[in-house]
Amino acid sequence: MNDNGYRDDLRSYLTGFILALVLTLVPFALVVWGGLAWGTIMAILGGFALVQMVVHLRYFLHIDLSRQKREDLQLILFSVLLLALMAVGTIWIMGNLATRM
Amino acid sequence: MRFSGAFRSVSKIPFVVGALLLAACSDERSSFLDPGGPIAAAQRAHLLEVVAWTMIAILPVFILVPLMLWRYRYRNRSAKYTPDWDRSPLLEIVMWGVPFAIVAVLTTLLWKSTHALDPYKPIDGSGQPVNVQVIGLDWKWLFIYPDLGIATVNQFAFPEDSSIGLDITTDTVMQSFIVPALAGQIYAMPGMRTKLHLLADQPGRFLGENVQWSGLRFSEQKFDALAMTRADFDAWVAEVRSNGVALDARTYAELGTPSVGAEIHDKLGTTEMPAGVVWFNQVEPNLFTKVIGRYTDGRPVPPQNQPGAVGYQPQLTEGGSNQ
Amino acid sequence: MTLDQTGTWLFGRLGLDSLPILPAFENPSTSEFIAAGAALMVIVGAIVTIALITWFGAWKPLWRDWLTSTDHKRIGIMYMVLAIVMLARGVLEGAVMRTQQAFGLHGGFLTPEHFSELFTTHGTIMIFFVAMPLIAGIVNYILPLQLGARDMSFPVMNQISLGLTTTGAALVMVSLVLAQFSNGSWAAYPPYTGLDFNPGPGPDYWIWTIVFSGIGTTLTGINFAVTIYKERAPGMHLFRMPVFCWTVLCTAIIMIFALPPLTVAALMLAADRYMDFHFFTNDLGGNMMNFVNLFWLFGHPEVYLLVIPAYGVFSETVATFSGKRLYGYTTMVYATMAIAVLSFCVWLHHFFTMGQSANVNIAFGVASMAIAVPTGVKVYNWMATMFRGRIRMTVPMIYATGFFFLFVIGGLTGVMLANPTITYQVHNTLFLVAHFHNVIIPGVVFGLLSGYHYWFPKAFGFRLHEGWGRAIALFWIFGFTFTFMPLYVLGFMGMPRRSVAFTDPAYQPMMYVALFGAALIVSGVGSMLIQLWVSVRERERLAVPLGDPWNGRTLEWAMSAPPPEYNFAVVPQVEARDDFADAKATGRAYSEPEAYEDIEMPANTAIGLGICVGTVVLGIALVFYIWWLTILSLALMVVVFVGRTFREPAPRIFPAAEVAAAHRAWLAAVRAATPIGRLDETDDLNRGLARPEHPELMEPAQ
Amino acid sequence: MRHPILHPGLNLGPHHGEAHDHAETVVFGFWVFLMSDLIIFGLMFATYVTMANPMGMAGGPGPKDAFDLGSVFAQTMTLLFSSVTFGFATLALRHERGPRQLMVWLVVTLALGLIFLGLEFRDFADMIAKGAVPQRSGYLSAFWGLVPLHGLHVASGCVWILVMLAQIRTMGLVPVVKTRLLRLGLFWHFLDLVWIGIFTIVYLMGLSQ
Ligand code: HEA
Ligand code: HEA
Ligand code: CUA
Ligand SMILES: [Cu+2]
Repeated sequence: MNDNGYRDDLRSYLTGFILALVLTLVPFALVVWGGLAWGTIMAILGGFALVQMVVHLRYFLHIDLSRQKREDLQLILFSVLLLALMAVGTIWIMGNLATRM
Repeated sequence: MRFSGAFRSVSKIPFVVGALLLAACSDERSSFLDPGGPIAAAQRAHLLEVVAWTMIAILPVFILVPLMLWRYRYRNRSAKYTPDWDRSPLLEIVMWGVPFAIVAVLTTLLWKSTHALDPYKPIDGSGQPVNVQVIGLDWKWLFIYPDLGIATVNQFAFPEDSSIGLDITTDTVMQSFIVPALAGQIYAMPGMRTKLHLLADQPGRFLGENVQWSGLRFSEQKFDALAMTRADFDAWVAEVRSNGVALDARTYAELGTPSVGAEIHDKLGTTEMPAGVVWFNQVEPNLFTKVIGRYTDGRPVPPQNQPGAVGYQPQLTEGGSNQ
Repeated sequence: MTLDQTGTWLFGRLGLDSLPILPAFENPSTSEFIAAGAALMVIVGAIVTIALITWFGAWKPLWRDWLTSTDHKRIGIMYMVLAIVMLARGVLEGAVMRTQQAFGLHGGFLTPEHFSELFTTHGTIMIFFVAMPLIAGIVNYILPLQLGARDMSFPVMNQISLGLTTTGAALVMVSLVLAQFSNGSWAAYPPYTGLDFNPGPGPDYWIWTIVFSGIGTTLTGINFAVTIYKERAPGMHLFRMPVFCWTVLCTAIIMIFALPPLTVAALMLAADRYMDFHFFTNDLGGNMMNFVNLFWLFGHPEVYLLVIPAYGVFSETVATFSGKRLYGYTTMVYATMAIAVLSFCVWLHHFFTMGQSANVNIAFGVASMAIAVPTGVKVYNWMATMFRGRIRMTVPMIYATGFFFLFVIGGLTGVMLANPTITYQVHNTLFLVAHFHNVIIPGVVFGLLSGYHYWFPKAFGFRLHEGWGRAIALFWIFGFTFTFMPLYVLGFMGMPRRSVAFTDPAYQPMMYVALFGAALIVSGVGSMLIQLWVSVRERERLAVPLGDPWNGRTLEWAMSAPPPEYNFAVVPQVEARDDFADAKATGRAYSEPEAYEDIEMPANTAIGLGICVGTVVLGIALVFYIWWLTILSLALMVVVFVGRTFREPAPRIFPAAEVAAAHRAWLAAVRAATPIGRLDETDDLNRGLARPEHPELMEPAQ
Repeated sequence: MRHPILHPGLNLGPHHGEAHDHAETVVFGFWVFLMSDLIIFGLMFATYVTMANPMGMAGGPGPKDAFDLGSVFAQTMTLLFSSVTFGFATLALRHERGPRQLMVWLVVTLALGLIFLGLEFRDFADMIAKGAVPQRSGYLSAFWGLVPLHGLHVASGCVWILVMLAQIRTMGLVPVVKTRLLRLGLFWHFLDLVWIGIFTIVYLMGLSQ
């Protein structure tokens, strides 16, 4: 057995879990009991999803900003950059085409 | 719209290759290097400008590469040899700076011309604009003149110096519509409407075609674009009216069956119509919107009702398109 | 079940009428005979190959040394062999198309059906099964050597990638014998390739060819990237890697991120065709523009995937044959990176004419032109590398010269195409065909050929015949010029691409010029075979066993030719950029290490071959709707794959003594040899040991 | 040790010796693979978004007609729990708390994964009953391309857990098994990440129109 840091690790998972739980419950509640303007709801949903993704990355996948772990952070950021180019570009192009045909 | 003096004067530069080759052609003009209207002329001007500007970056390559190969050839012991030299800040600035500056210039040209030549934008002309609806079929083009109540296959006539607004779609696979000497191409897509504007300065005969691979005989999908004086155009319309046949569900279904102009002329045309062309003097109203609507009304279009599809059965569509 | 039903159950829609030999009997015409001949060639070729292997009793070595090998060098060579087999077909198709069009005034000898299949298979083969495997092959061979590594990070996955690429190629070949390949062009736009318009097996062949080889390519990319990140020799930081390795990293990025859009697009098309989905159909909300968008999301980065390693090759050869360091290393790295990232920002320039607004076109047009800046910087850097060098006009340098002149023209026409207003006119015409052959042949092909000449001695231990090499290079340069320059003019004259025939007699003269050019190119390809033959015959005379025939600068030259299986007797300690050049200058080179250690290499495995066979069967089953076989082959592959993970493969061990003996023998040979100067480089004297070329050591002018 | 640095992200820790070393390469490789997969999902999302309009729905059922928010909530919770239980499995592995504890958490995760699949399957059956089949419209094609693709990933994750359970028993916690478990963990958490996108974009945004 190796107890070295076990509790810290456990705490980290549980923190992540609680944060993720909150970040899930709020959007669902919003959609069920909403009452906000459509645009606001969309913005909140998008924002919460992004934050929750960061939470998962940080607490479950252990990606953080410490010096040693840059390599995969860079990989993820680069992938997200390319994905953003592709996805945003696609939506922009197809949206623009849809208005013109 | 009229193009600025700069565009005009550049476009007067003789384009040697183009002129030489085009001289060989018949009276049908098929290239934007021999433009018949302001759009194609501006496109040619833009092409020449781009070539001119890029030469600043390209000519040094052409000149310096042979020079270096000669001067620094292995046997030339008198040339300097610096095997470990691998950087020079000044050179670096030039190497990045010059192409960057050229691209910056080209960007402004691109910006202006793309806005100016937007195919969706009407063109200034002295004549009355004409609207034409174009439907791509396997392997022919149907031109509907909604305001005149006539239609043609593979003959696209219009008055000179008027902005011709085209609404384009297809009732089969994707195609691409172009009259090179007048304006650029735009895709024709099922269930969708794209737009193109063109204008001819003077009367003339121009090649029009589909340049998108759309099946075995797509390379035969060509038509005549005829720019006429207003009077000639009116006479042409009258001729189509008196000599045309009706474009109804039956004839349209026939058009949807794969064939080229000459074949459809044999099927539907009369001797009064030019070779490879069919004239219609009665057009089912809203045919164009109907064709588009068939794909967007939320009902399936099975192959037997789908022009161009394998298993297309015109008889069925006859009933179908009338509902 | 009736007999008929049983037949359908067993064979799906595969029937006797799928064989192309039959139509040739029913309807004897040139076109049908060409198709039947091609089918026969595939069958006869396969039989002859099998017979020859049996005759020479080569099955066992073939199995042991090649098919089950996980050695990156052997995998690299197998990629090249695959590419060259496919190349034969691709070149013939190109030549047949040029001949057809030369006689295409009102007709020609081919039917439109056959012509349409020709350009489809030619495009698909050339991109996916010639250019990409050649690149994968060269990179596989060279990358670990340049990094100072023993192998790729994932040798078994490497084998699987090769297997999947081979599957794609095999399906294209099978389509000659069973039914036909797609005729919807290499871009396969629906709705034309949809079920309504194209119910036959053709587009299905395209789909599975693309999907399998696409997955293989993605895995290759992962392997390259991880190898670069994790397997570099100690001391080789990223900014000490040879520029070629940087270009491989960029290419790997494109393989990893640009192949998924293609896979997605192809699978969506499959869903439409097999399960009546409506991604791209005309009706029920399908939208073919999505396919166009996804395809080019892949298609544009793809062409840079091809050219970036070629840039890398030129970076190596120009520096080596100018006897100089590469000018502007860091600039080169950033320029390459810029090209790779920008390549993901420009895809819309392939459909400027789809109807989107001016602003969208402008954004993508400007991004496309922006690529000219880093590309220009690279060209200027190579020129600066030649500046004050000592240039030897060997074969790779002749290709580089051809590249400088011709590629720049292709780039210029690319910049023209980046302007939407101009593209409105020349899109879909032969101008575009001229543009992309103009960048692919002088760029990619010349780059690969130059790399072929440069690295061949490393891989096989003898040089290629220099005289033939020069003749071939000239054939290519002039052949290219005559074939494709006329197409620019034809494009300006309004001739659409993919036209089987034309009616304007004014096209005729240009067509003849192009045919003449194609004849030169074919002569070039023929001469390549002769050169190979001559070189093999004279391999004793051309041998360079000591391993450094060109006075090379990077680590791959620091070992015997061909290299031992484990590459490096001891993993090198890297101290500089261009480490081997530095080692030769400082006297570090050719020194004996203090100690040798046992070397562990991965054992042979047949998994790659198994996956290849399995996916070929799966592909055929899918194309012909043979569902039981689909399920069976899939299930088998999963079971074998999972089963394999239950035992740990034992590595193969090379004992230290054996390694030491081989290394010492080579070192002794090096000490015994006389180093040669660069003037004798293409001579018999060249045994692969180079004399240093420092200015002060240079012999006086003659 | 050849690589003194910790390899990135989820890891075993230096006291695992050879396995830790080996993980350096294979886990990084797996990350790269996941990023490639991410692009696939991203493009499916983009396609879905471009088709989520009246044109793409072609008069067929839209989100309001087809989805069941309650079930989606249950699925979301199951997946979230399974992420944490997998986390516990990882802790058991990393801190060497013995194969038993590891296997228990893996089994719990597997059970949650199966529950998720069951719920999802029930939703799909409902949709089919309502006529919201992929053959109905481009929009539904995009839905059926995206969400079941995630489901398929979860299903293969479940098979993978089974295989790992078998390997822990037959091979023991040898280095390859450890690094495979690490990669399985990445895979599992990655799928939860994709699910965040699905429940937000497909379900929540769809239902709040
Ligand atoms: C290896 C392959 C390769 C390469 C390297 C390129 C390079 C480029 N390509 Fe090309 N392209 C293709 C392969 C390639 N292309 C293919 C296969 C197609 C068609 C596919 C199909 O439809 O089937 C195509 C189509 C294509 C189109 C679409 C045309 C259409 O369909 O209508 C466009 C439009 O922008 C384009 C642009 C460019 C540009 C701007 C570059 C640039 O990268 C070029 C950069 C290079 C230079 C500019 C020369 C060197 C620079 C200098 C010496 C100095 C600086 C210069 C300036 C400042 C101008 N290409
Ligand atoms: C890598 C890509 C590649 C290459 C090399 C070529 C090479 C050639 N191609 Fe190309 N071609 C395409 C990609 C390529 N093509 C594509 C994508 C299309 C579009 C398809 C479509 O429309 O859908 C096309 C279309 C196309 C057409 C159709 C034009 C039309 O639409 O009307 C024609 C017609 O003549 C043609 C001719 C040729 C000829 C004569 C050659 C030959 O000149 C050249 C022969 C080439 C070689 C012999 C190169 C081989 C050598 C190497 C690669 C290096 C070897 C290295 C080692 C051994 C180490 N091609
Ligand atoms: Cu195609 Cu709109
Ligand atoms: Cu491109």
